Amino acid sequence: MNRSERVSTRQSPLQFLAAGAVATNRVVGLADLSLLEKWGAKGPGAASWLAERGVEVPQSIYASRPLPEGGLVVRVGSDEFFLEAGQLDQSLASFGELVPASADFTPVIREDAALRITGRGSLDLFAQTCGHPLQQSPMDQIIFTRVAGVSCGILPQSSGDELQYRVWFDPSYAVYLGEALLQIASELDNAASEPSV
Amino acid sequence: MKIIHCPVNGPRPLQEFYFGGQFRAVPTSEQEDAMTDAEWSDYAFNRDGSPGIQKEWWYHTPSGTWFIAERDIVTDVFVRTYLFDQADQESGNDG
Amino acid sequence: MPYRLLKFGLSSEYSEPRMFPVQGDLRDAYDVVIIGGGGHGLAAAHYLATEFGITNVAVLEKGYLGRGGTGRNTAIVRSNYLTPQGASFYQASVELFQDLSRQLDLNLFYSERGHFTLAHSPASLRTQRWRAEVNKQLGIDSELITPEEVRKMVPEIDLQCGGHQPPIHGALYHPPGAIARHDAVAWGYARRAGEAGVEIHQQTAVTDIEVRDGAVCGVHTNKGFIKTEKVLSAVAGWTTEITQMVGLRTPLVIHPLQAMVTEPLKPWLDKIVVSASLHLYVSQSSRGELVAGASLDPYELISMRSSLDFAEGTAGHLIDLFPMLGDVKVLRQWAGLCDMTPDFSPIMGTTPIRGFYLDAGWGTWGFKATPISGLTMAHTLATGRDHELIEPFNVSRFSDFQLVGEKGAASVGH
Amino acid sequence: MAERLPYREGEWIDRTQPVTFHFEGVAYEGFHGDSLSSALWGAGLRVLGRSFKYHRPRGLYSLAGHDVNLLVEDGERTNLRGDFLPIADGLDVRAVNTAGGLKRDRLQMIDRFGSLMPVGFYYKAFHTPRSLFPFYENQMRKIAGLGKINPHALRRPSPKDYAFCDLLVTGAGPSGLAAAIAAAEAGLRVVLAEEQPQPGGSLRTQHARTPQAAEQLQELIRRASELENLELRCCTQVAGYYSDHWAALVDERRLTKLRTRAAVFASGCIEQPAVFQNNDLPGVMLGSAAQRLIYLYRVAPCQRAVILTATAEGYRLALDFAEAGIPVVALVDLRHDGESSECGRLVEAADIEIFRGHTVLEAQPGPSGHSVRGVILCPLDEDGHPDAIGHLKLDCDGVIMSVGWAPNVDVAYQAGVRFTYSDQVGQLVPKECPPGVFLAGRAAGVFDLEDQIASGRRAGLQAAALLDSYDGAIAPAPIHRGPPPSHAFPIFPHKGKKNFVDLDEDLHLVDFKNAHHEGFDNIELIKRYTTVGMGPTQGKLANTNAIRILARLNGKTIDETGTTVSRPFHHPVSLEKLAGRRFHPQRRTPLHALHQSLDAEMIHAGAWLRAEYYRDGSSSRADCILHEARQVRHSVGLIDVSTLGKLQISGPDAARFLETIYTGNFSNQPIGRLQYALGCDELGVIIEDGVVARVGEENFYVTATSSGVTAFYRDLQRWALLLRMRVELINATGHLAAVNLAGPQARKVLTKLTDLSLAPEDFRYLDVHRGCVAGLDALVMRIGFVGELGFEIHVPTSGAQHLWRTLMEAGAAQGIRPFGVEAQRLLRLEKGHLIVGQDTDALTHPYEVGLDWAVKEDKPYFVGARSLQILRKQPQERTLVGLVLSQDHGVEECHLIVEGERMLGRITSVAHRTTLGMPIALAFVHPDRAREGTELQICGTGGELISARVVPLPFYDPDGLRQKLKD
Repeated sequence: MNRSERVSTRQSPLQFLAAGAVATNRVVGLADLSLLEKWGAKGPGAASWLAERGVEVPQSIYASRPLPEGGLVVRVGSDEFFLEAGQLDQSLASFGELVPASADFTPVIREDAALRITGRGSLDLFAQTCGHPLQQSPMDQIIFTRVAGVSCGILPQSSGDELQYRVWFDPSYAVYLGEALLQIASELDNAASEPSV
Repeated sequence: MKIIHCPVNGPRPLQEFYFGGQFRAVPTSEQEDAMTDAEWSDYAFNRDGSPGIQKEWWYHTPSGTWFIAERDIVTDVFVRTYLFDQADQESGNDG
Repeated sequence: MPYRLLKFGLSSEYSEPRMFPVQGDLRDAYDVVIIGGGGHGLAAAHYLATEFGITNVAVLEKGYLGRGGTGRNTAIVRSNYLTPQGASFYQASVELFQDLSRQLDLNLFYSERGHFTLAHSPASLRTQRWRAEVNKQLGIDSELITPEEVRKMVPEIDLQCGGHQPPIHGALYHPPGAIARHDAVAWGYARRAGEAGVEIHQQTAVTDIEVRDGAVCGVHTNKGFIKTEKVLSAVAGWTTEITQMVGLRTPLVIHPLQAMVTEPLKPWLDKIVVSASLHLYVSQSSRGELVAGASLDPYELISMRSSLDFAEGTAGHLIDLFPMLGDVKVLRQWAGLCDMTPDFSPIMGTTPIRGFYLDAGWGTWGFKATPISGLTMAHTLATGRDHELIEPFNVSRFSDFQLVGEKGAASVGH
Repeated sequence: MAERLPYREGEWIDRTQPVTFHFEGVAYEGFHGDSLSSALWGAGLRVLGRSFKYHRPRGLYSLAGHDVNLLVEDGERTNLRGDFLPIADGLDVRAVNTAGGLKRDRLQMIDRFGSLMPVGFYYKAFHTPRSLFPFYENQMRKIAGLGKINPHALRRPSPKDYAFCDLLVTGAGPSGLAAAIAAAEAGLRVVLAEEQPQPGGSLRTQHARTPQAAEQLQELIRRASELENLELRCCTQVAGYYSDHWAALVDERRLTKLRTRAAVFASGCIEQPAVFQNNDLPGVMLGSAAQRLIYLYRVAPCQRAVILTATAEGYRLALDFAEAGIPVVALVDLRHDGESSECGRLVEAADIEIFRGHTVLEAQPGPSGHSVRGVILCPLDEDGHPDAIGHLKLDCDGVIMSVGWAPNVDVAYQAGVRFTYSDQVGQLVPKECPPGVFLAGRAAGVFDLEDQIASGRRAGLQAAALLDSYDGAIAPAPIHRGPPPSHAFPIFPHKGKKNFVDLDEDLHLVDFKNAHHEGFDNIELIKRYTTVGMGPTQGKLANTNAIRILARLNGKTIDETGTTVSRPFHHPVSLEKLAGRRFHPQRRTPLHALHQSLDAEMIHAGAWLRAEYYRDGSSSRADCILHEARQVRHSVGLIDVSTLGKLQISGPDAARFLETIYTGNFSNQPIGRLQYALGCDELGVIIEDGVVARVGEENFYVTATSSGVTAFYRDLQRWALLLRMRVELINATGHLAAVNLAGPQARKVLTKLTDLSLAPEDFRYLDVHRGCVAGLDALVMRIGFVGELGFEIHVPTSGAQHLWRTLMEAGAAQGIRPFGVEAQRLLRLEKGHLIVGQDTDALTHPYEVGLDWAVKEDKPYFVGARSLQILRKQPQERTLVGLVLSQDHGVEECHLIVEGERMLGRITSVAHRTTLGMPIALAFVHPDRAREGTELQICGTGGELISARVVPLPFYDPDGLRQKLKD
């Protein structure tokens, strides 16, 4: 099976979001990035092996760096890395295929549901769902916390003047969490469109 | 709502944590074999639940981090928290 | 109209006698010292005096009568336990409770409401059936009922839980389930014990227990030393402090248990509703307040602080079951302490230390055992041998690997 | 509408916006900005509510929510407080707790029987004979409670949120504003919470008359509004204060969980009533309530006032009345030497008659007790006791009490502040404040406006200094000078027994004497016996006087007497605000939508939703399940097992690690082979089972129970640490999907889709292979949980739907059908496989369920080993056996096996209709009764005795030929 066929058989757990994301674009935007390929490596040898593959390895825990061909790598544990492609057509398959049997780390299948949250209402959305103060968090450092009761990794990023939050979580919670966030996002949107008193 | 300082993730609200009970050194297989039934049942069942500072396990769920806390179980003050291995280095015991 | 009320109206002077005597100084020695002036300790004192003729007894209470679990529980009485040992014990307690107002000549507002344990899953329904079957075998009135039968008796319940929770699959129904005025139970026993000659010393804290050659010989208090060869520890949430004094190791760990009440409402709920899956129990008091509680706090703590998490969670679960309660307001929240055992059964009776008797491990089920624990511990203190009803609960069951299998039923068991 | 007082700067009502609303069915008018209380009082109404117990008529009292005289309901909501309820067009409310309306409440007759109901009377009556108690109880329940719930009220989900700041200031009066401004100017992020609709506090009431007050207020508000890092939240109560500086803020819409780093309580004082006969009549009110009426709502509190006081504030109050043009008939001062300050002279100059060394002994009721028509004054002796002679009657329609205060510090108490009684101030003042908690203003015992502002500024700067935002000078704390602003004992006995201490609970002075007499001589005991402070206001107007009374009865000081413990909430908080949105995370497999499109009945299984069975036309549930099971036995079926726990365990110590956590041996397990694995806890109790696949020398793939895996994985992580094993653990449960293709035709279906050879010799029973299935990277395991040839296929979640569809298409020729959890449970039962948690309980160990073979005792160590050694020596009390039932109905799981009254065992799993054509069960029985062929009796549905026979396990295919099927 070739590359394009493989993509076509994959399905995002957040598929249902697509329509809603547009509707709430004004205050909070929710974009589904689940179909970007992901890959992980865990174990003492992971960092050096990634470095040999030309990956700029984040030195401190929870730091992130761009991948050479787009996408990013996040150090999600002392010896654990999470990689995500930057484009739908970017493949990380080569990483997995190259791991030798003798490697002293384990390749990890990552199928996280992934969101990008944008807009001036992002922090209001988190205020209703997360007990950790994200507004005080540094950029490009992943935060493991809970959003609406689900364990998530959240990466605050700035693109230009805009703040955005990348959120990854177990795909089995995708429908629940996606719907909960969408509901709040639309309420924030409605509240913003009401004439102020 | 308690704030607990995870040694890896920093201060977080209680909801992100799971309480893992009192810390107890696990007997090695040799020690275990040498224990009488009474000594084993004492280890298996009995706890030191008396007032004071208790060494205990906590788990930060979103990141999957186990760590040790020393907490006053009367005032609920966390005296300190550290990773299991760090405790080992600091106190030099065999865990 | 009861004669008593007319008497109040007709007499110009307030003629009610003192309920508790003014206590003088501690004496040098007592036959029995009971630590803890809660329901259990006072009941044991009462039965020691009245059933066994032992009146040279001091009850030492570090605060005021009923300060601990007695005044903090949600006052539910029932006997629908899972194990034959547990069910028989609590059934004996229920039977004592039913006649206790008369015995103590104090209206305890013992009110049989009917007790529902809702099951939200097939697994929970199985457990409830297990309890029902064991109960029936022991002659205890319990049965498994369908969601429709639940709705008939508590029409306000939303069987679907608004889609927030798994729907109700059925319930264990226990008609004799009752509520009572908890403080009054302690007062009633205190009054009777006092009348029989027992001394009750409030604001008297035990600071140490003297043990020589494996036997108790006295108790140190903030008011001096007393000699005694028999000490009963009936302090529930404070047990680990006492057992430490005598060097007795137990599995007990202490967790807070919280509860809350709403503003008074006109009576609408005359049943006791417990949901095993939602960790919720609720009833309406005679004042009209809804009294609600949840499961234990998730970590060990010997402090009666309140937490907002508890109020939030319990509020949510109340609305899951009773969607029309959204606007009802919570007046007050509070907490008590629970001394938990690994098999969710008490630790009672003799201990390896001669003369040291334990009445502990009351977890979340202490109030309902008040009369029977008092009676059986009095028997045990008087005879030096465990009463047969409490034999399974002796502390030796842990070293013997002979646990009581109550845990299966008690995910929330108030 | 009665006339309002003329316009005055700072009033809260908007006279351009009249509002019409209904109370007790009658239309009234008020203004936008009015609360229900002020609007009704302004409309001339005097009886606003009925008391809890005696149904006495009650009027406006505190106008601050410190009493519950005006509690209303609108059919939807109940127990709404009139003091806090803004009026609006269309508002239509009734008083709670009346029988037949407020005016002609039929229960008011209870008031006349008050003497039959001394404190605690209910403990002493109604319980004998026992048979009559239910009747009495029923009668009592009928009259208990306040508002009625509406059984049809709808949910109004409330958006709860979190917020974070450096400093929370409670109360936006002069000291709170000053604190917030000082802290914000030093750079702190400040939240300033104010319960009232507008900031100002005492600047709008006690200080309102002076022109400087208005200027001060404008200035403070201007400065506060210029600070971007100062957020003022009005109509917001700080409802509770919890560990680690979390505060519960509640406004009209929501609960905010605010994490702060420091707190200033500038929460002011609660004015306390005097205790005299009929001190609850409509027309008797607190001075601060009168000031709120005058300055905020421009309503005259009454037409002719008698002011009862013991402080300078009462004199200033008289001047407030004078300025508003309301005659003050008399100013009654409890002190013999009266007021020597400026305001004393001003009152004299205003020609107001002053009775020094007097008290109001009694307020005299107008018709039906609906109003005040006068007072009886009485001189006090040197000790403050009323004299028997010299009584004096005065006509008035209002009795205004200004005898003192109690600090409004219940929430500060929750924050850890402890108090001591100060004779200087006549109230509790802070003794110890925990780090980061400060008190300011009247709450801290300073009453002079300049002092209030200075103490606020000081608290704000202290907070800033603590948080390293300020290192400048901090002025010393101002202290109260002059006579105390509170009288020490404004409490007067009366034989009429309507001198109320607790208005919520209708408790009067003698109730306390009687309770004390009976031995309830401790503050906590007297609270529980009398119920003082247990009403809806939690004793805001009662606790202070109750403590004073008890202290006198015991001959002790206030500090020795102590206080009751303050608990959340400050004002009651609705369940929906506490509940918020209620997040209930739910997990779905990636095949969820497909199950739905196949008309599956979905059930909750722990956090997951699973397909229980697939509906099939009009077939019954039982038929559908049996049909699915037969399909698996005879042809091929497909089940979604994505909920299985899926763990990757790898590293040099992986095998050794598995041998530690499971009871089996894994070191010698060949690569490419599977093994059943059983896990116990340290007590030897079975907690987990699953399948271990060795996929490499140092790599294992482990499946675990759906409901147990989260906790099990967490335990494994800890064991790996404790045992210092070089092992990597990965919980891939959600990242991988799994299906089980089972049935004699399974091989035929799968062969078409994979590059793996499925030939029996290449892919043996209990083999595991990695390969390509339907174009996906897959791990394929040959296992037989249901007792047939079966392949469990694990693929990345994103490919699950594609896999399922492809398998279903490929199996069409074999008549493939999906099967659900129920069919799987039936099939495994036939095969005699137990389910951990159903066929085991919280004490079950392996030897009780025939899993001895899975316990490798020759290993050096595994979790639970030592306990199992002990358990093995004990006589066994039960064993799991298979039963064939004599009938196909009437037996349910957990029915008991009995012999007369003896309980011999319990059914753990049962199936009435099976593919075997006979009803079967698994059961625990006493080992004596476990022999094959033993006849047992089950106490079935309705108590029917049903017989059953012990048979060997498994019921189906004992030699396992089916799952090892070769063609």
